[in-house]
Amino acid sequence: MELLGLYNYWVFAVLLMIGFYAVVAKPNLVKKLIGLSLFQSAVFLLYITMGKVEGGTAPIFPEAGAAVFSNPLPQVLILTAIVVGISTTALGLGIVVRVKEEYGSIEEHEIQEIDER
Amino acid sequence: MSALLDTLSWVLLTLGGLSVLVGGIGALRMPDLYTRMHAASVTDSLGAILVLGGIMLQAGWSLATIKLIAILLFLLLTSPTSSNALASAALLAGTRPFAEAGQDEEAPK
Amino acid sequence: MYYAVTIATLVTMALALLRAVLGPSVYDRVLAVNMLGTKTVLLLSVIAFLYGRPDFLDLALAYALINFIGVLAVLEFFRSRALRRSAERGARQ
Amino acid sequence: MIVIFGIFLLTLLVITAIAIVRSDNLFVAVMLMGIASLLIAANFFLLDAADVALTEAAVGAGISTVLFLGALALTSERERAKSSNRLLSFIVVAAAALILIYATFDKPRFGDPEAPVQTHVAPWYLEKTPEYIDIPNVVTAVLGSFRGYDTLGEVFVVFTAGIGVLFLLGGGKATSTLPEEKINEGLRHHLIPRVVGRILIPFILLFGLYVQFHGEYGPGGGFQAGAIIAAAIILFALLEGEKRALSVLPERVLLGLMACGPLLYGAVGLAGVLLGGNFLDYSVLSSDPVKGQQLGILLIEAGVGITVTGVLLGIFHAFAARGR
Repeated sequence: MELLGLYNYWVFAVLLMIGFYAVVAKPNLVKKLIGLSLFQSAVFLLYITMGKVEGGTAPIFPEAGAAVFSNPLPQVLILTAIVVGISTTALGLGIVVRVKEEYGSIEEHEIQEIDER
Repeated sequence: MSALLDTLSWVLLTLGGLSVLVGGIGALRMPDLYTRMHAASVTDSLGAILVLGGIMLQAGWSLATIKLIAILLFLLLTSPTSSNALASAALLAGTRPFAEAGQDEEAPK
Repeated sequence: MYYAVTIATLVTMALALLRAVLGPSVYDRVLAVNMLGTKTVLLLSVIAFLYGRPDFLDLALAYALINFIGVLAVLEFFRSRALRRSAERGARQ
Repeated sequence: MIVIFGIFLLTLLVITAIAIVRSDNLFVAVMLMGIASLLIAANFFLLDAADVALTEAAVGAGISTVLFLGALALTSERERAKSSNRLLSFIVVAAAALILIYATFDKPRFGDPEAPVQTHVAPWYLEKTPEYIDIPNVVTAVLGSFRGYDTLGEVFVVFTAGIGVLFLLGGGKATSTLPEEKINEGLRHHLIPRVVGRILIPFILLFGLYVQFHGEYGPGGGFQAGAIIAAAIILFALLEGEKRALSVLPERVLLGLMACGPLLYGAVGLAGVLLGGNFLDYSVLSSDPVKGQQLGILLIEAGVGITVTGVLLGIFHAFAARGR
């Protein structure tokens, strides 16, 4: 049980690195952005995991009962970060679309070749 | 009375869980897209009715029941519609049913 | 008993995920996404009761309403792709 | 038992992530991203974060898929080149993952109430919210009042991103040679989705307003409501075509919405200053400080909702208009 308690953090590490792998190793720009979204999700998961309190419930006071609540602060940070994340991803996608229009490709190698010419 | 309702709700929940599971197995094991869609969409609706109905009996008359009814109504509206939309899109793109052609590879270009 | 339903839903989610990963056609994957969406609605409603916080059914309601948009977006994507392809073919001829 | 459910969902999430990175069809990757979003939202809910799960639901289920598909329609669906330095990247990434996992052994146990995160400022928020603000949802209280500056910053980031997309894609040249009426018809010929969609749109809008104004009592607030309302209007645009949607909410109105939200938020802050308090101190907005706080939160949540709706719709239309 002791080790199971760390499972969320391991998933965070693995997910973070899967996303990072897509960013470094994949030459396709849209794939890189998808990797970046995965990376973001991993960070969200870390924050929310840290805020969980054993036996607690969501930090919204019910009409009666329940005295233990999970930590509201990470939830506030992540709640805003999700919406900010989608807007910044959209900005990235906008740049990719412009790159495609100018270079006719969204593969890193081909763009570099065109640049060197 | 409450014992009866309880039993009934457990029966509904069990049946719901079973039908959800059957749908999952069907979606995995069936031979082509349309049969998989059939397995998935029918059990989707049936499972939703049974599970949400079972929970409703547990919840009794409260705001929660009204929300559950709303969820069920919307699910019953959207889930078959998306199945229909998907099937028609697949058919228009040229995916043929299994019995007719016996093939299911990538959608034709 | 809620546990049994939750487990059944989770196993079905795993099966649907397998279908999404295996494919083979893109439509299979859309079907799997759609299926997972409905299963998530059921899972969230059951867990709301499992936690004894039925006021959180809002979440399941949100999914029940919004999942539909994803499928329609896919449909529109296919439609515009077909249009573009036929236009390209027309331009080439 | 719930812990086991969480572990199961997380395992599915990792499998999905690996499948996303491995697939060379970007359309498939986007579909799998949708699945990842569903799984992570379910996980957030298991981890007691109802508000966050609602946000992920509102954003991940509809809008994120729509935006990615819009971008794919303008670029290409397939990855052509294989990565060249796969082995090296894999080694680096695996090493980093191992180091991160090694570091987790120093982390406090999962759910430990004595962990440093739980013992500093969080108990204060939980304890003082009933006294200062008197609303049940502590998340909304922290978001709107205690950490109002943070949220103001985030709203400006969303606003800036929206402006950036409009600069990049707005007013562009037409890239396609298709007949315009064909492009603009949307899904008008798909009768069943259209009828059902038309039934749903008012309910989605109503639900969005409920989430907006019920945010102080249950999960919800401006960020979620903005995304849900934007999703409803995107649904309308998908069903009836771009043009009809733009005639309902013209681009000028969207720009206005984008600008109005941050302005409203800032104005509430300034009103606090003018009435003799600090910036974003809502207590002075009413004779009763608690009532003032509630009024302030209501107003800034409205500002947030307006911004998010405007920005997400603006982004959607920018992508959709580019395809013409």
